[in-house]
Amino acid sequence: MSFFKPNFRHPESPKNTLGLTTRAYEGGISTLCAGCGHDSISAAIMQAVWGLNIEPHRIAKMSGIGCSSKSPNYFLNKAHGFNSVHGRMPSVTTGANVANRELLYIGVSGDGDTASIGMGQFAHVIRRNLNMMYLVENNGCYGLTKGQDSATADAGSKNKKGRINPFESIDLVALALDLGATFVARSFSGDKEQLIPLMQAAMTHKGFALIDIVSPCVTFNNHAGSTKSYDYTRDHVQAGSVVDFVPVAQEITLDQIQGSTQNVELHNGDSVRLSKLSKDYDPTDRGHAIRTLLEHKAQDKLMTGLIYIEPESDNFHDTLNIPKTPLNSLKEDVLCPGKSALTSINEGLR
Amino acid sequence: MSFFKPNFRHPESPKNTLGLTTRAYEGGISTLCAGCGHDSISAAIMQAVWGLNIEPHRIAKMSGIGCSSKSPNYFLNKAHGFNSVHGRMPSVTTGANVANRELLYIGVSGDGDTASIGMGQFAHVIRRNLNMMYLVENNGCYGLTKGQDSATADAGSKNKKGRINPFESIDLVALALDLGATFVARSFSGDKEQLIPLMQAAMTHKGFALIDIVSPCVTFNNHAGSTKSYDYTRDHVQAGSVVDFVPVAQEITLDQIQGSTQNVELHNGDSVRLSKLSKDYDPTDRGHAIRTLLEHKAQDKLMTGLIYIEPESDNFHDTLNIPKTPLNSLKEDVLCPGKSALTSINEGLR
Amino acid sequence: MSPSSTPTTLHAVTNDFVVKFANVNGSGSASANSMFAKAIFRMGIPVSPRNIFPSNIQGAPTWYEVRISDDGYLGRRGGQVELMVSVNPQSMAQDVEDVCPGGYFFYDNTYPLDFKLIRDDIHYIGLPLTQITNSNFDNPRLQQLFKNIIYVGSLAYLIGIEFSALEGIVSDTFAKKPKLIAPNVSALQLGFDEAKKAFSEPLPLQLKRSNKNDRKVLLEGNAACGLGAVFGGATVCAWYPITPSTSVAEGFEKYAKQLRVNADTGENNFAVIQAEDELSAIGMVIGANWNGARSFTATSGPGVSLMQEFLGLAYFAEVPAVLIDVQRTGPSTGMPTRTQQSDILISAYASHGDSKQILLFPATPKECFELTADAFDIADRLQTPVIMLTDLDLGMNEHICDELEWDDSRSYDRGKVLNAQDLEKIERFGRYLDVDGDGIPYRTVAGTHAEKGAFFTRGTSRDEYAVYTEKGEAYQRNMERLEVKWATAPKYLPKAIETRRDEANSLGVIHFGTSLEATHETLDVLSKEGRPANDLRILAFPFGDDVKAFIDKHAQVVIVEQNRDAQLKSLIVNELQIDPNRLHSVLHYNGDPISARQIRIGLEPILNISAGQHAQTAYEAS
Amino acid sequence: MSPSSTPTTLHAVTNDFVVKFANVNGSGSASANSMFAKAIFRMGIPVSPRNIFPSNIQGAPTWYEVRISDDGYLGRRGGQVELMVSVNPQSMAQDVEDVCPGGYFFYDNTYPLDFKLIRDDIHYIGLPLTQITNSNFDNPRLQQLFKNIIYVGSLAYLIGIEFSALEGIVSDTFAKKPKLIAPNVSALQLGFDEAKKAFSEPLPLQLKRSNKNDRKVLLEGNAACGLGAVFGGATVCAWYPITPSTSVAEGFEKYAKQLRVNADTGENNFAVIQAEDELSAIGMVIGANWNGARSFTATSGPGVSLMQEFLGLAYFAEVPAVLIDVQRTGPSTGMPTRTQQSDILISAYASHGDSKQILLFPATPKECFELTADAFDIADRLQTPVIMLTDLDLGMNEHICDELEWDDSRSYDRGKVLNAQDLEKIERFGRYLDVDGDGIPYRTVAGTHAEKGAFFTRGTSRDEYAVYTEKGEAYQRNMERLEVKWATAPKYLPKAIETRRDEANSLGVIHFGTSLEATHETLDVLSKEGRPANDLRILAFPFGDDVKAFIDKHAQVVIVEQNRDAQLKSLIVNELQIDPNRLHSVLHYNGDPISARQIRIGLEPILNISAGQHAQTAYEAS
Ligand SMILES: Cc1ncc(C[n+]2csc(CCOP(=O)(O)OP(=O)(O)O)c2C)c(N)n1
Ligand SMILES: Cc1ncc(C[n+]2csc(CCOP(=O)(O)OP(=O)(O)O)c2C)c(N)n1
Ligand code: SF4
Ligand code: SF4
Ligand SMILES: [Mg+2]
Ligand SMILES: [Mg+2]
Repeated sequence: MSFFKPNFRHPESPKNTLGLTTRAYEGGISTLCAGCGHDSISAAIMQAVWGLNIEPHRIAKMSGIGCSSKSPNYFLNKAHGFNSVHGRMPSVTTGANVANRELLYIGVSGDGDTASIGMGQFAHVIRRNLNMMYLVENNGCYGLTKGQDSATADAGSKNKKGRINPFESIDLVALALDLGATFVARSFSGDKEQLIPLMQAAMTHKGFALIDIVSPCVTFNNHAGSTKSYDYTRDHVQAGSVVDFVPVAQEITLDQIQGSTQNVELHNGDSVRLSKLSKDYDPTDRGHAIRTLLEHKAQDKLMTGLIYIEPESDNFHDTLNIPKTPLNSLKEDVLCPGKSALTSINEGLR
Repeated sequence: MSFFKPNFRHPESPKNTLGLTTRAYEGGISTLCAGCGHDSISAAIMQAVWGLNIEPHRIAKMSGIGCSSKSPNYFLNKAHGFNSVHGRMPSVTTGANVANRELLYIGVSGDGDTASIGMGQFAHVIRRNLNMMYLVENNGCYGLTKGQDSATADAGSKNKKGRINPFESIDLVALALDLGATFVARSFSGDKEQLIPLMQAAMTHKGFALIDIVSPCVTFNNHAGSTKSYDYTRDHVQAGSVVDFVPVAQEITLDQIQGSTQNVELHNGDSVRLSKLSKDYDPTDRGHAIRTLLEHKAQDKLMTGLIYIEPESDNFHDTLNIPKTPLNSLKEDVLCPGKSALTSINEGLR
Repeated sequence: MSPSSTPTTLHAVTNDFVVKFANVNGSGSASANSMFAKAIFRMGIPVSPRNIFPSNIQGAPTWYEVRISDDGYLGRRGGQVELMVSVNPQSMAQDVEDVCPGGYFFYDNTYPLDFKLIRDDIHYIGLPLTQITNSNFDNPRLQQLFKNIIYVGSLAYLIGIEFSALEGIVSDTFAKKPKLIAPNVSALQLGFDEAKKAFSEPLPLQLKRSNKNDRKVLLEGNAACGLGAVFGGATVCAWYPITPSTSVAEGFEKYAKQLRVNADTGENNFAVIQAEDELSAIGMVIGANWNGARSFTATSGPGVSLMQEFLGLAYFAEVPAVLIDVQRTGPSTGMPTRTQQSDILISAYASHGDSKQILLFPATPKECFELTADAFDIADRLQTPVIMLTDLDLGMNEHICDELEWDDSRSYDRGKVLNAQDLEKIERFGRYLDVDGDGIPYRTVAGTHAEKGAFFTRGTSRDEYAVYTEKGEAYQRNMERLEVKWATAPKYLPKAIETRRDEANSLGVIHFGTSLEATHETLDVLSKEGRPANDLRILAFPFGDDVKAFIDKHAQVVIVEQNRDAQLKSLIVNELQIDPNRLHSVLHYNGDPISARQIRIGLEPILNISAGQHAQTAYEAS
Repeated sequence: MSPSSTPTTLHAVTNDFVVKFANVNGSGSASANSMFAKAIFRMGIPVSPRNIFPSNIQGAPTWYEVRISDDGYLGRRGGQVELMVSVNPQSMAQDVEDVCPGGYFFYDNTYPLDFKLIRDDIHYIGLPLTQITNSNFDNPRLQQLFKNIIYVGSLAYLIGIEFSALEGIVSDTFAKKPKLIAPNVSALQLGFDEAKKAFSEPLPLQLKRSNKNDRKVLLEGNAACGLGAVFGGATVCAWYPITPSTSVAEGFEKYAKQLRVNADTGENNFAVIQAEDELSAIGMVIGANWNGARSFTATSGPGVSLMQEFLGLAYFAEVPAVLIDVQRTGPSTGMPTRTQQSDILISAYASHGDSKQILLFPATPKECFELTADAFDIADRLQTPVIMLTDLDLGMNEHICDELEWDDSRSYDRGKVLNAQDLEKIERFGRYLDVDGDGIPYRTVAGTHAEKGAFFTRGTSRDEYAVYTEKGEAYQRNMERLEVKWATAPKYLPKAIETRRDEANSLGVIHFGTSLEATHETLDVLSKEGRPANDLRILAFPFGDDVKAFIDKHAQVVIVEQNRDAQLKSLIVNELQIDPNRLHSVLHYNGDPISARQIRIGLEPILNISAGQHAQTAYEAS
């Protein structure tokens, strides 16, 4: 349990235009591991929503199952949330969203929740261009079930048992581009400076907005050669097959300038090469986005930033041609055709 | 019921090196609609397997549910087949394949079976690079449940109720390339000349081989403006809401030269622009394949042919490091460690 | 008329026989056949048509069996038929067998009849349908279509359908394409005239105008469900195509387009979403209901199997949901185009863990309409899924029933939903508190109030305030409250119906859903045999006290079910703590709709044994 | 020793008390605690340790409850404990409450105790664990780890664990990293010495070497299942991670790597596939078994829900499959880290349509091993899925049981599989023909013969020769043959076990799975009370005649279950046609393993009422 509380409790904390401090956007105490990337993302969400001057209760927090999917409980206490079933957050969100188009939907999922059991629903919520922000808190493993490889684990990476993952990882960004997503971004949990504005852009986007967020699992990535001082403990843990030893770790943060490429060392000693898109990158050309992504991949770089946006597209509400008034607020007078309508229907049935 | 029988019943039909005529590769009488593209594909499979000189019983025919998934019953009667459940053929094939790596697995699926309910399993069987030929008999609709749009229906196309499909179609070829498939091809049910060698290449490939085959549904694509002579019937059918009138149609075939682009008129009056890859196209560069596909798409052309192949990749059998001897033929002597092993295990448990 | 020796002639009958059409799937016979049945309906004669169709799109045999019964017996009669209209050479051998001695085999004699098909105890009446059609139409598609209309015209002559009734149907059908009316009427006339030319006199099977169909309508159960959802206030329908449920969603969409489009803006006051599979469909339904919109899905067995996990979530998280299961023959893919009542156990105890679901059992299209509308009230009131178990027979065949009714003074029961003002008054909102002692807690919908009422919905244990906990006591309290709610449920559910009740009768027959008509017919038969019985028709699960009372009252109790495993009996035994030996079963499960004859055969051993002994009877398909 | 007034002193007890550890999840206490239990096991004393852990990775409270019982009672005792080892400030308030009057609260007194936590009826024994650790180790991770070892050392002094037993475990554990042995032993010694320094004498709770564990082993049920699958010849394991079943697949892989790798080639004579979800996992299992390889999956409730459709396919297409369901508290996500026996109904009647599945109920790790191995024979013999219902308590805790046995003369029963020679002899192979009258047909595997034996497997109706048909008769014949097979099944299933049988006893207790130990303890208690009872432990479904016979023999019958809805009782009532009023229930379902005390409380009303009356008893968690 990381007694995770964002550090903006100061009495003179700034207020947004609604007159609310970030305090109004807080959630419950996190029960995730100390240093878990997911907690940084929760903090970023609070900041992003606060900064957008949205009342917390205008948000609905949707998730599947996993450490990541628990996290909606740790931000925006004043918003309703739905921690549904594993891999099926998209469908629950679709129903909720069609029922009330006035709320802002934040879907939080994990890489297991999305790329394995949830692959089908992920593809189809994209295809419908549902108006929501979909966050994948991507740690390349199944945190909550203790560290198995997920489908986004990099090929060649070692899992906690020291076995090399033989499978190519699924790149959710590439997939989303392919499936016609209208907002596609990638970021890193420790990079608030990039993440918060990306979230704000995603929440402002009218349509489906994916942010694939690399979010290191501090607990189940502690197997490979890390700093020397950990060695003895690790040996100990491995030899004794202690299943429940979780060294307390530091959150990985990063703060870099646009356009650069930076090596980020993870807890397992692996590293990712994050590369921020340069200012002159044009995110409105899907073909260009796919090609740029391919180039980055060829250089083993993880491209971060707003990769693609299609500002004017029909989202699912438009497709369905539903009214501006939320369906859930329509009353009997509008919904029920009543006796007279039935009389003429009866006539047609003779 | 199309009393579909391939026309190679001639007494002097040619024999393959096993001394078998194509007759030995036949299946049951098709119960698909006359003119259904799926029947042409069945015929191509028989020819392809015959041409590869494979004994029919060395094949396993796997499918999900749908008109397409019924079709394995209409070829290779001497092979075992498994018409499983909707969308889940990949997992059943994976299990079967791991159990006996010596057979050749032909998976037949539909676009509903693959791109809707089966999306997750499709993605993951690709990721595992299972050694099989996976055919999608792609008609852009749900044939067996009477013509609803599938996820591969083109955006803007009219469905049988005259409604425009608002969603972008899912391009299974693009998806497969993205997900790391090691053999990706597209073809057309009526183009035997292209299809048969593609199937032979796919069956020879050691790894996952996808052929996305455009296979027109003659029955549920009869809604839009077709030839004049059909008008009266269609009016009649629509006005009377006759749900079960299926005009007998001709199979659409085509025979074109390499490198050309050809317009193929479908039964619904729509057409597809098929474009065969030219001889000098290099199918071994994934990036190039993705880019070429994007270009074709931009020109509204459907690229056909062998789009990508990675001849030397580890398939799932290699990954699992299982023996050449099929697992299903290992006997008790190899499988059961026996009493003595248990004795030492007991020792370790005290 | 008969090609061989002369068989006996049937006694002349009026308004009481069965006509069966043997067609080729995809040949357009459906609308012609349905015109035939509808004309009889309009003549005021009780008629019950049933499709027996293959899981195939074109070319396979398909049948249409029409029972005509002035007594109003709408169940399947079963057995051989008086008149077979044979338009499919493929199935001719079987079709000949299906004619009763003295009955008529009407066929296309353009081509000679296979001598192997000739029985000497039935009448063969041939008309060169193909030849007639071909010489009147050139276009092969029109030939195929009009051949069907022509034989209907011939039947009008042969069994006395009022020609004006047929004409009326043609003009109604083509009201929007009037140019099609004349050619259709001519085709009917052609058939009529040719038959008259060929056969000097009509058959002894005759139709005569009656008055049994006043205030009745003829419609399919699935369409009625769709309409019921419109009236019940459903706004979100999420579904995945599957036979035989597809026409529920289609029906909803059709009626919603008619009745729910905002005339000013053209906007839809409803949404129909074709999901990517059933897991997604039920997920959407749960999401929409969680957010306060009435939402439902329709599926069949395989879909119900796939929805299990989500149904458990909705039970435990207490989210309303309406699921219409149009049952087909199971298990696995089963026979997708045949009927059965065999998803009872999987629905009642859906999901892993301890869970129980509300079930509704409609028997007529009218009940499909009413119970669907009710289902939304029940789901909202009880905050739990409601599963309506209908079946292919009810859903995909047209049935006569009383005209549909709606009471405009009725208003939706949205159950215990708190709005902003309510929340203001509450100190601390407890999502899972049993405030009223009925086990039903209060709920809120997202966005209701800026400060109060928000909670985190989950499928895991939490306390009364929706706060996560893994405490065993909290878990157990919650599970016990769910039991209290379960005990409350019957109060909001339709009561079982006793149609015949005579204290003197020792035999009680329990039935549900589409066994209704056949059971009532059987009870008439029993009455005539001097062995009258009472009956109770169950409309909902959990059962009310009435079910137990009915069982207690009768020395012998029989449950009629259209499944192999006596699934409703299991529910009765488990939930009411009834000795299974007290309950006999008549089980029918070959995929055909059940008939009175079959029930009567099934009752045989029970009628012959003393009360208290157990018998479970299955019999061959007839 | 106690910071406040002097509480009563416990009577000195030897080998009969409960020690509970309160730890922080993720702090590495598990191996230290397990060392504690194992040392007691090695001292020949019956011991039963149980984890009570959260659905969380780090930081939440977790407990380890160790019952020591020279009488060999291995069930959970329940109630308060004699000794609480408190190493988690978070849960201290609750932990103080859990100590019995006169009992001991051992805690880290580096920091002062909150005065609110002070009870005057228990003993507080403090040792500055943090201080000791910190002054002996610099590295914070090592501090965290060794603190656990240190308190084990202290307990060695306080309750008399043989130090050599602990040393032995350390050297076994670190056999491959010998340099770790010395520091661990020193840490133990440190704890021992510090305790000795602080407390002049050990506690009145003492351990004394005994001899009860000869030919016994200590292992987890899940590992035993994995091992059983290796011995049973499984070659393909397809699974998806889910608590509490994950360690079944891990166990299989571990043992297979040890015992099934070809020494010459390094190739694996097995395959473990982590599927993308449970639908895929069971699909793979069905595909592999269809192709003649023994294959299984392991999952928990949510997975069983997702597997319903495929289970129906396997039932209907008659494909063997083995599914190990390690049950957790349901429904929905439920409490993933708590135990229950509540997936019985969904497993027994898995899938829509009429279908029934074979169930196995192991109660000990040894049975996990044996029944898993047997499951493959049963599945092959009956050509149908076999679902083994174990649970978290059995699967994820170490239990003492008899050492594992294997009879080398035993050979796999592959059932009725035809090879090429067999096929040569057959005129026409009929996949679904009931040749032997036992309802079990013959099958073939792909590739067997060039000309014969191929067929098309499907979930839809077909005739005896696997030819597609939609004929009602063929469908019904097939469904009836499946019933014949069902009736054959008990012949191949393990019989129920009567451990106590005295014709004079009128009370019979039926139980299954992990209620075994608590039930036997209860029977001892009843005996002592002069109300002896018999018991029957069910190992499989469908039940054999023995179950009915047992019920008939007893005036009062009680079924002990760890679920709310009396799910096994439902199966007994339905399948054996037993009057439910004949059967009483003791139900426990708060997520904790059941204890003898709870069963005794649950029996109270039954012991006080006359036979024949019904009682269903649930009680508060203790
Ligand atoms: C149907 C089902 N299968 C399996 C599980 C067990 N399970 C819980 S969380 C999880 C994986 C979570 O991984 P991910 O989505 O990557 O989240 P993370 O914990 O890594 O943030 C699994 C498999 C489940 N709850 N439900
Ligand atoms: C679980 C489940 N849901 C739905 C169905 C109904 N169903 C049968 S075939 C089919 C669609 C088939 O479409 P496709 O795969 O494109 O095959 P086609 O008939 O077009 O060849 C559906 C939805 C089913 N059999 N099982
Ligand atoms: S296990 Fe990994 S993903 Fe889960 S809370 Fe801990 S660090 Fe985060
Ligand atoms: S409905 Fe379409 S896909 Fe199915 S058999 Fe007919 S033509 Fe082929
Ligand atoms: Mg993850
Ligand atoms: Mg299709």
